[in-house]
Amino acid sequence: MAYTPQDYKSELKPIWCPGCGDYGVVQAIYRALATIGRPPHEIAFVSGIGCSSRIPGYTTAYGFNSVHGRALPIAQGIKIARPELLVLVAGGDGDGFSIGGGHVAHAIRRNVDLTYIVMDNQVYGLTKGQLSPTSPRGFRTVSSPEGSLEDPVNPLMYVLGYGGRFVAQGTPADLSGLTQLVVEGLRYPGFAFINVQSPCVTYGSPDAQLKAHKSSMKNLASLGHDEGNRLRAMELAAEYGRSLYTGIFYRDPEPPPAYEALVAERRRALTDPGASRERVLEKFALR
Amino acid sequence: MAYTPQDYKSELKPIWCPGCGDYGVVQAIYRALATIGRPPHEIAFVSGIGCSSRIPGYTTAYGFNSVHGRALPIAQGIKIARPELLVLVAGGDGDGFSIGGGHVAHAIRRNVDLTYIVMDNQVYGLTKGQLSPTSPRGFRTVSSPEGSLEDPVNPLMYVLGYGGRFVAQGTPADLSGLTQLVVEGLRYPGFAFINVQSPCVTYGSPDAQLKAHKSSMKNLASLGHDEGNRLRAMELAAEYGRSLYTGIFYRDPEPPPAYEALVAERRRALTDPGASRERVLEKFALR
Amino acid sequence: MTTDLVIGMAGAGGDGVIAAGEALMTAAARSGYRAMMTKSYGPQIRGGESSFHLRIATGEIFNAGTMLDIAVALNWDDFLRFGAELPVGGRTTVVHDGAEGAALPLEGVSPADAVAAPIAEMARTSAGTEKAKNTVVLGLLAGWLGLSADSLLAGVRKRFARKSPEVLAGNERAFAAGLAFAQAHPLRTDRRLCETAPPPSPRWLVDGNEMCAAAALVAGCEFFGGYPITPSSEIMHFLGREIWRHGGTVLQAEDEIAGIGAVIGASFAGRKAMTATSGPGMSLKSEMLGLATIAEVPLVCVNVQRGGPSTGLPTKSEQSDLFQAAFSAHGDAVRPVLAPISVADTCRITIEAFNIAEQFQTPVILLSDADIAQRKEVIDPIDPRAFTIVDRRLPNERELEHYARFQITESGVSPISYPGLEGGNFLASGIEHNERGAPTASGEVHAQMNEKRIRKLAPLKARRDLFSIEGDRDAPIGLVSWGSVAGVASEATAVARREGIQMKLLVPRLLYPISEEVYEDFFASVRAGLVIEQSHQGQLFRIIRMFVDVPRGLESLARSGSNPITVHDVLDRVRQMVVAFQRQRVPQEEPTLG
Amino acid sequence: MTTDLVIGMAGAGGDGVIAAGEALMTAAARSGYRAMMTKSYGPQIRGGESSFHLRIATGEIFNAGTMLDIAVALNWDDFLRFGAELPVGGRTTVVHDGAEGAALPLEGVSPADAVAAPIAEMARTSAGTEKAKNTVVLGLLAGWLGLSADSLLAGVRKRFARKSPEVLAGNERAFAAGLAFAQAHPLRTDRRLCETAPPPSPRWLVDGNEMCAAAALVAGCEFFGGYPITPSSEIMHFLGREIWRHGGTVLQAEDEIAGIGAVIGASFAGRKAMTATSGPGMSLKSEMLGLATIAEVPLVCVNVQRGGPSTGLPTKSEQSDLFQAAFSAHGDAVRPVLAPISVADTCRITIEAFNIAEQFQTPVILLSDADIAQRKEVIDPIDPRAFTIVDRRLPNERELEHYARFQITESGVSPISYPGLEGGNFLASGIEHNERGAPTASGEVHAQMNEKRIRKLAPLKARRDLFSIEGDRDAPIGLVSWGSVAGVASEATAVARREGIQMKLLVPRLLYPISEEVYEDFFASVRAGLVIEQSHQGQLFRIIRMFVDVPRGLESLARSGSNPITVHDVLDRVRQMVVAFQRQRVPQEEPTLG
Ligand SMILES: Cc1ncc(C[n+]2csc(CCOP(=O)(O)OP(=O)(O)O)c2C)c(N)n1
Ligand SMILES: Cc1ncc(C[n+]2csc(CCOP(=O)(O)OP(=O)(O)O)c2C)c(N)n1
Ligand code: SF4
Ligand code: SF4
Ligand SMILES: [Mg+2]
Ligand SMILES: [Mg+2]
Repeated sequence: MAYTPQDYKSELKPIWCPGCGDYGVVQAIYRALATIGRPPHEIAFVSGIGCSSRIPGYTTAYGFNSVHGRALPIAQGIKIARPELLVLVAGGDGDGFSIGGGHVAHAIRRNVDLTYIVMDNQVYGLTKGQLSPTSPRGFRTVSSPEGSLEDPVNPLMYVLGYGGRFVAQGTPADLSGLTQLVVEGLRYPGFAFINVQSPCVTYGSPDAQLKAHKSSMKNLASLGHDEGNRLRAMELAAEYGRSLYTGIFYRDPEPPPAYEALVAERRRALTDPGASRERVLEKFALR
Repeated sequence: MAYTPQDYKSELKPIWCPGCGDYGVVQAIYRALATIGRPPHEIAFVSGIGCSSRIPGYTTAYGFNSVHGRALPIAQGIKIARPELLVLVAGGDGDGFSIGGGHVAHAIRRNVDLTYIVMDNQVYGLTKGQLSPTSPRGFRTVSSPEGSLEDPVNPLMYVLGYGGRFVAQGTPADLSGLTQLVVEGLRYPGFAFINVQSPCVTYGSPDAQLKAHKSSMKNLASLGHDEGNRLRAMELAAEYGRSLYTGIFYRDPEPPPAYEALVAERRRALTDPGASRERVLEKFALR
Repeated sequence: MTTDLVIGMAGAGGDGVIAAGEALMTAAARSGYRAMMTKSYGPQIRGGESSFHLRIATGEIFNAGTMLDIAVALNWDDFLRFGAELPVGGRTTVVHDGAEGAALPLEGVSPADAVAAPIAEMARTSAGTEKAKNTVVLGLLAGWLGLSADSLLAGVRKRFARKSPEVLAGNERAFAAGLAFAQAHPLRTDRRLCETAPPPSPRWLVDGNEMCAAAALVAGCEFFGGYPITPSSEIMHFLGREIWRHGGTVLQAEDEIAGIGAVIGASFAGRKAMTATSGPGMSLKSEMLGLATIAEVPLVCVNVQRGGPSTGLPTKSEQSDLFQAAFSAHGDAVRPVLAPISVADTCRITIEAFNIAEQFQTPVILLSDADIAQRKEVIDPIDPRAFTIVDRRLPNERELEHYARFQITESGVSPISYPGLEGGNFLASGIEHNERGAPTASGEVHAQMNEKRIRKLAPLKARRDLFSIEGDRDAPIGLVSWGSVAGVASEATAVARREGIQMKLLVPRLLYPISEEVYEDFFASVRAGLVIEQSHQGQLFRIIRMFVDVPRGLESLARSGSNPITVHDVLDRVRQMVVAFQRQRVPQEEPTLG
Repeated sequence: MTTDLVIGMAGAGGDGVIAAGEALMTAAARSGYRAMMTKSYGPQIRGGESSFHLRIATGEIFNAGTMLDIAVALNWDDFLRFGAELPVGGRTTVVHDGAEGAALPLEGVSPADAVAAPIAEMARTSAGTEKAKNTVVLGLLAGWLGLSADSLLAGVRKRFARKSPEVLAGNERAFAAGLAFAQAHPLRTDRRLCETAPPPSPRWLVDGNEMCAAAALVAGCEFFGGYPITPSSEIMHFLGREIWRHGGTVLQAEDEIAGIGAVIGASFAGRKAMTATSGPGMSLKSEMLGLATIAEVPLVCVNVQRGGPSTGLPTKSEQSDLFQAAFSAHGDAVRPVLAPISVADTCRITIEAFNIAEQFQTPVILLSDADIAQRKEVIDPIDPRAFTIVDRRLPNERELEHYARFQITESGVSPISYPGLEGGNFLASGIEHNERGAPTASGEVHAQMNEKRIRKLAPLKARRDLFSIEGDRDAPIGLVSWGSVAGVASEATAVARREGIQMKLLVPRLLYPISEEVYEDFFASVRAGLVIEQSHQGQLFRIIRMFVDVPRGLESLARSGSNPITVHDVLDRVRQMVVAFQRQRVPQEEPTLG
């Protein structure tokens, strides 16, 4: 049976601000899911808290709009428990790289087969416009009326530094490009990270809006970038905040088995067909 | 007044296992502090929890043996509150890169002037031998009887990825080298990170003991490494776990002002000599 | 004419409903009225529905009132979304836009009292845009309430001063149109406010979060570390603007744990420090609160309560974090919990929180709630010099000779040094430690230290000034209430007493530890009563019972957040109690047979 | 001859003290004795002092005893470090190394009963190394206690089988030397154990953590996510070895938050899942526990309690996390809290924890403590088929047609689907939601959902099988105790009743929610009593009071961790109560004048 994007659109009406970049992201997700074609009930979609984290509610799937910063641990639990599911994770820049920042490295080094989409708007949308970890130095917000004093996080560089094997960036300003990235991420057998420059029209800076993206974005493929070159990917990633590259920064051409595959292998190796749960206690008998 | 290493040795007797690498680390710290020569009461020494995190107790200073993984936030609070102090932070690989891993990036991008020493023994010492985030893939422990299934954290690479401006590695197998690194770290005007390969004699793997270090360590300076080359530093850091480089991987030759300096500047700019705390409330008067 | 009026208004996001409420409030305050306003929004960041609920009165106000005297619906859809937050009844004058038809989609209101005003049309005709609807409403209300048109118009002018002259002129016309309509269609006379005299000095207009932040500065706060969360973020915002001027710092940390971590560091370094958050952040801070308790690090941790559990109802007020405030972290510990009852009270209680933290070297939890934090009040000026500011007990020279940071003193309070002080160095730790700070696993030392850490707080319980009592000293009916809901209990007490019911009310600001004595004294005459609070479980009611033998007739009046507890609800229950007494009295008076 | 003997031994890290204790225990168990052993260590990882406290008896044992009958000090320094954990008294036979001199650095012991054995010397002479000291002690005790030398020697042989033949032979000689010394220097005859018959089938030797992990597997646990922490880590270690065989997974997460996060994910995905930690980890998990409560995700969260607050006393047992278990996270919530009282009980209660979690779709907190977790017990075999295993209530086909995950049913329990089930998809969330899972800010829905989430647990309170009662049904004296300390209360009850005191004991396994009915029934006859627990604050005592009107004479017997509560302490207080009764009775019996 073939699916259409419409099949993944839930009955909840988005309450994002008119013009919010996240509308484009959810469209790209609907389309990508239709391309992949897994039935909605075989998809788990996990998020944290934030404007962006509302996205599972707008998608027909098993959704989990959890708590701020904890989408990745929950998603890993789901995927390990049911490797047959397609597991998507999404959230904001604050959710992923501020409060949730401690989980990213471990999800990557475990290499659980998840696709993690960060809607990076360089601001805290839901709490009404404070500094986010990706806000540029000097950015003025309600929580930094005189401008921030710290360097921003570079999500692309971090993930590459963690050994990420699929690292991409998109923008809803290029919806079909973004859709394709999500498709590639979902197809990648292992942890895939997609940073989406998804403008906040209400609190975001004017030069981070869709219009600006349209004029500034540079497609990596058309620049001739070699997806298999990690060091070059890092050099390009270092330009985060200055250049808006879209496409795949890095894709490990030889993906190792994902974590849940190793788990399955270990289970196979250790499973003792005679082992019954009821007899576990007998270990304690003095012999 | 000149200080001797002995002046920084506290009255508490270390209860580390005989032969533990941490004995060497604390010696290096005593010596480095004597070289720097700040009186003990002007030093704050913060740690988390772990065998390694006992180290402030063995040092004459204002010590804070806090909770697992939270040394960095506490240390930042201290340094921002009293920039005139010398603030040292130390702890284990688990403390720093597992439970505390979410704080490292932010301490670095804030660039508070701290010296952070991780005693990396690739295992959980205090809790008796479980996997640590830096344990090599396949490492067998009480918590991974069949071997770990995930790639280790690479502390050097992470810190470089975070934009760390002073990144070094040492081992108590080269005590004077380690002492010198601590001195350089303390002198560096900004966040400095020193990864110390500090063997756990009780649970650590045999090839991570002092004897092995002595034969395998390679000094970066004598290899002709250029401290100012961040990309080259990353390439060398990528060998973490395979090659034991000691010395300074990267030192930003042009350190920007540290966070607390920016704070001081902002205060100067904003301080209103007429502003009295008592009159703050008057803002609320309807005029 | 009336001395007390409750107005509610709702509309869509762009309608400027809140701005209208603030304009009304400001004009009222200038003319000498008291006022209190709560706001409520839909879940959208932009474009969602919004509403205000404003009470204006000639005398003191303890709560924002419940039932609306005047309800203004810019459109019905948005108005109805607020349900019980904008309650209308038989006595409500409903003002709605005639364009939506004459029918009222409301039950129990009197159609005769409804006014179908062509609000949108007046805005279009006068100002050329529906955006001026809120200005039309200001004109309407100026006319109907008798609020100073000059003052309101001055507000409108100020608001649009920065816009184009056309916009300003349009709004002036819109205001005039509204005013004219009101004059042409007068309401019942009891919708008109009695006149008041302007106050001797200008009153203040402030909300709870601003007050909390400002009071922290008065108390000497030098460091704030926090992480944004509704409905507490404005505390950080205020301090982020102000604290620098006083030599302090605000740190927006990477999460709540780091926020309180930095606060612990700053306080260890000798600075008064604070963090602020709401439920989810409080849960994350538990471990650090335990650390501050055992390491005896002073700090203030504000929890602006919202609906829980978990993310719950982020924008609605609730008082359901009291259990957590008292018992969140593992191990035996007592952390003082304070709660203000109003915006003005937030000033004193915030300063107390700092004083108690510093005096007793303990984390103090300041339990505010979304209602107090977000509501605006017109209050009398507060003289900050009336407050004593307490600083920590530094070691003296003799004590520094053989400094024992955790010395077991008679009071349980030990001398506390700070990095930089010669001779004062010690090891702070979360591990149990002896008097000099050395880690220990001794059961004996642990017992002594537990005892010391809890004993040192004993004087707190004797602080009668952290409780207020209203009403008849020996009344058989006693109410207890706290936080934003206390104002409802207070008004109910006044009304009941006017009805001739003997009763009294206890309002603790110190919620934990429980002061057995204060409650026992209060309960001595009480045979029946209520503990009134905004939670499902009636948390204070339960905590009091832990430590105090309460009167048999003491009951809980508790309700989940966003379900208002009204003066009427309280009176209902009180009246039932009175009836029950009367019934009980009869058999008592019968002659005993046998 | 005696039916019951308590032995304590202490030495330095390398002395093999624990190995000796385990050897004794095993030999005793094989011969048909019951036994219980607690271990205690210094703070060092290696080389620190260590000790065991072992009770051997012919009948059932409820606690590890207190006062030692035989104390073995390999050296005084190490022995004395254990203080109240190895209590000696007038009746204690003290065995020490003669090389340290004859003087006993102990108060209150009888020097006549002391044996200065040349332990180190015997080891050196027989085995050529002091490492064999513990084997010498085994020989000594085999001789003195009358434990089967064959059995002990078999144990020694097994232990050294993998070492060189010389080491093995040396230890055999060391054992013989000890045995010979004992035969040459007999102790008082009441140090000799009465004989027992070997049990029909082999007994089990197991500690609480192992039992908890194994029982989780029996209950159907398929996923464990956790982070190491003393004294709970062995649960993860056990499962890390075993769960794979049953198709499950253990994940060592990056911290406690991620650990429970993964557990929530796995359970959402339809698998029974568990996490385990101790105090600091519990504090970190608070927010996630709140999420699981509102999202109605079943899970078991084990807290092996240690001394708090904060890092506290990581290696010592305490029962001070009960307040936290009941009230940690923000918002109105009830999370069931269960506590086993022994190693054997841990089996049933762990399975109950899973059953309750799955049946009621709730996180369940299993409060173990370091004592139970780390102590070894000889227990009777448990038949796992005796337990019912409960699975979650999946939606049926009709329900899947218009699936409402959070349907407000009569029981409050809603049908729960899992990803992969067609038609069952829904949005789980920490935000308040309606029956279909859609986020809401409605106060009305919030109140209904709070009510549903709490109501669904009501049947729990009627579960009398989660309580045990011993003693005289209508006794005027009633004890309540829980967790590891309940065994002390149990023995005290038996002793007091033998003395003719009418009393009874209630031991809840369900600590929260409080079952008002069970307590009220129990207290009906009670005029005085004690709630006995290992905490400074007497936490269960306080929580009972929250919900139950307790008898006036109910008091708390509570003590910080690592300060043993003994049978003697309980009896003391009970006897005082009896005396007080007698005094009260006199005036009552006086003729009433006037
Ligand atoms: C533990 C916790 N801390 C804080 C919050 C408040 N909060 C909700 S969303 C958010 C940040 C939103 O920013 P981001 O993650 O970038 O998402 P966006 O709204 O920009 O899409 C914060 C701080 C919370 N809900 N829970
Ligand atoms: C919140 C919390 N989680 C877990 C622990 C238990 N714990 C103490 S130290 C430690 C890890 C020790 O490893 P590492 O940080 O590498 O230090 P090391 O002992 O190896 O020096 C753990 C898991 C704790 N004390 N607190
Ligand atoms: S506040 Fe920003 S991120 Fe949130 S919905 Fe509006 S535009 Fe989008
Ligand atoms: S366990 Fe390892 S890290 Fe800990 S003190 Fe011993 S050798 Fe050092
Ligand atoms: Mg954002
Ligand atoms: Mg380590």
